[in-house]
Amino acid sequence: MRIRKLLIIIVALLAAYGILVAVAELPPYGMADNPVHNHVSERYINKALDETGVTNMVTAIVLDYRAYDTMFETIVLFTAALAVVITLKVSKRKEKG
Amino acid sequence: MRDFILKRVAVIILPLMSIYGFYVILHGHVSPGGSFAGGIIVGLSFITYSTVYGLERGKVKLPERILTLVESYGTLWYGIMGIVGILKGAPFLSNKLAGFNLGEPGSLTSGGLISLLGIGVGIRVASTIITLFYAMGEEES
Amino acid sequence: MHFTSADYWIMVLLLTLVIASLSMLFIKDLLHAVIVFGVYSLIMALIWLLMNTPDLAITEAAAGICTTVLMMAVIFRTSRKEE
Amino acid sequence: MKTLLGKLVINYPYLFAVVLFIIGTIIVLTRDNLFKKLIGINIMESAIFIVFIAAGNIRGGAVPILDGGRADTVYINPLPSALMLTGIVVSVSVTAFALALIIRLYKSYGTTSARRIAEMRNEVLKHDSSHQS
Repeated sequence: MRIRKLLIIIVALLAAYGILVAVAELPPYGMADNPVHNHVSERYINKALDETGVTNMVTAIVLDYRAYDTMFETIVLFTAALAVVITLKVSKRKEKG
Repeated sequence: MRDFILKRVAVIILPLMSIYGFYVILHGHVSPGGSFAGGIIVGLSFITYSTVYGLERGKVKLPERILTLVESYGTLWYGIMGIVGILKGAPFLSNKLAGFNLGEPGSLTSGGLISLLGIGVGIRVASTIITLFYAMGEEES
Repeated sequence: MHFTSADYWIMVLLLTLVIASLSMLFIKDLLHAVIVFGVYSLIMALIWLLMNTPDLAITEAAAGICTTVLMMAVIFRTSRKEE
Repeated sequence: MKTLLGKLVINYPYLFAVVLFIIGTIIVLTRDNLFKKLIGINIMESAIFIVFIAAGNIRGGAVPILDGGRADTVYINPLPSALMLTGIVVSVSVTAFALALIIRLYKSYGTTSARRIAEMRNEVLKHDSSHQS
């Protein structure tokens, strides 16, 4: 068991080195001309007020531009609550009967 | 839990927590925050009530039957608000194309569909959190 | 490349996160581990406030407390010791 | 500053996120207790969140809430924070369902240690197979 834990830690550290070498080649953090800030975010920043009428852009994206996403996200939460209630209530009924 | 100080403090704090949660839900489109955070805060206020006063009194105050109804119709509310767009001849879940009044930016009534959807999502997140706590907090089944 | 003061604060908070998650490896009492996890999500909310996303900060603070409360409720139903 | 360490100091949020991810992986893989595994999964998720939010941040930028007339404001990218808002809610759902499964396993086996649960299952399976033959 001890050898297994040691092996896991060694493999994890090797993986960490690999990921760090990859991460170091990302564009520098916090610069305004990174490739992340492309035309998509420019459109959201410039047009959000005209097209949705709200000042908070994150809410505009979550509830207007990507409203389908939020709809299925609420369904995910609903399914989680359903699964929890089913998992716990079925066992109770079995113990009673 | 039968502590005197906890009960008195809870009486003072609980209404403020609920009001703050509804404030975060209603102001989600003009300030930081949003329906998810507000819904979780409203749910946590009821969780505090049923932690301090016992789960039985919490269930008397907010029965599981009402929670189930709110949860189901909160999910349905989202779909109904989307179908309004189809009835007006626009795509599903469309806001400006469906003719909602966008209002003056920065005011509480701005955003049209967005604030309506936010209220629905917030209330159903709150009921989901309370349902999860009721299901997990039961002492002995 | 020059760092502002917000950068140094983010570094300190991220270092605290690493220490908290390392302590998760060695704590034997599960209740203490869950309390450390609550502190972890609170520090994470502070980091997101410093990274200019206050929406995410409020949501993370609320969701972290919610997760902590649920975990505590389950720990009181099951065993507290890590075997 | 072209060495690996120099580049990592410039990209310090990614560095800490990788460290957190690896620590979460080690917790998940080496601890027997199911609660510890759940906490490790949560740590890994938060490391992913840090990577996304740091990618969308601009040093000295403004919060993505419009403030009226000023035209020269540099807003940060609002898209990663909207995506991670979804991620947080999914992580809460996953945690809740995992907790329900932990309660169920504790009722059946009387322990929250993954290794002992596996041992008990092996015994039961061995007993069943010998009984059938």
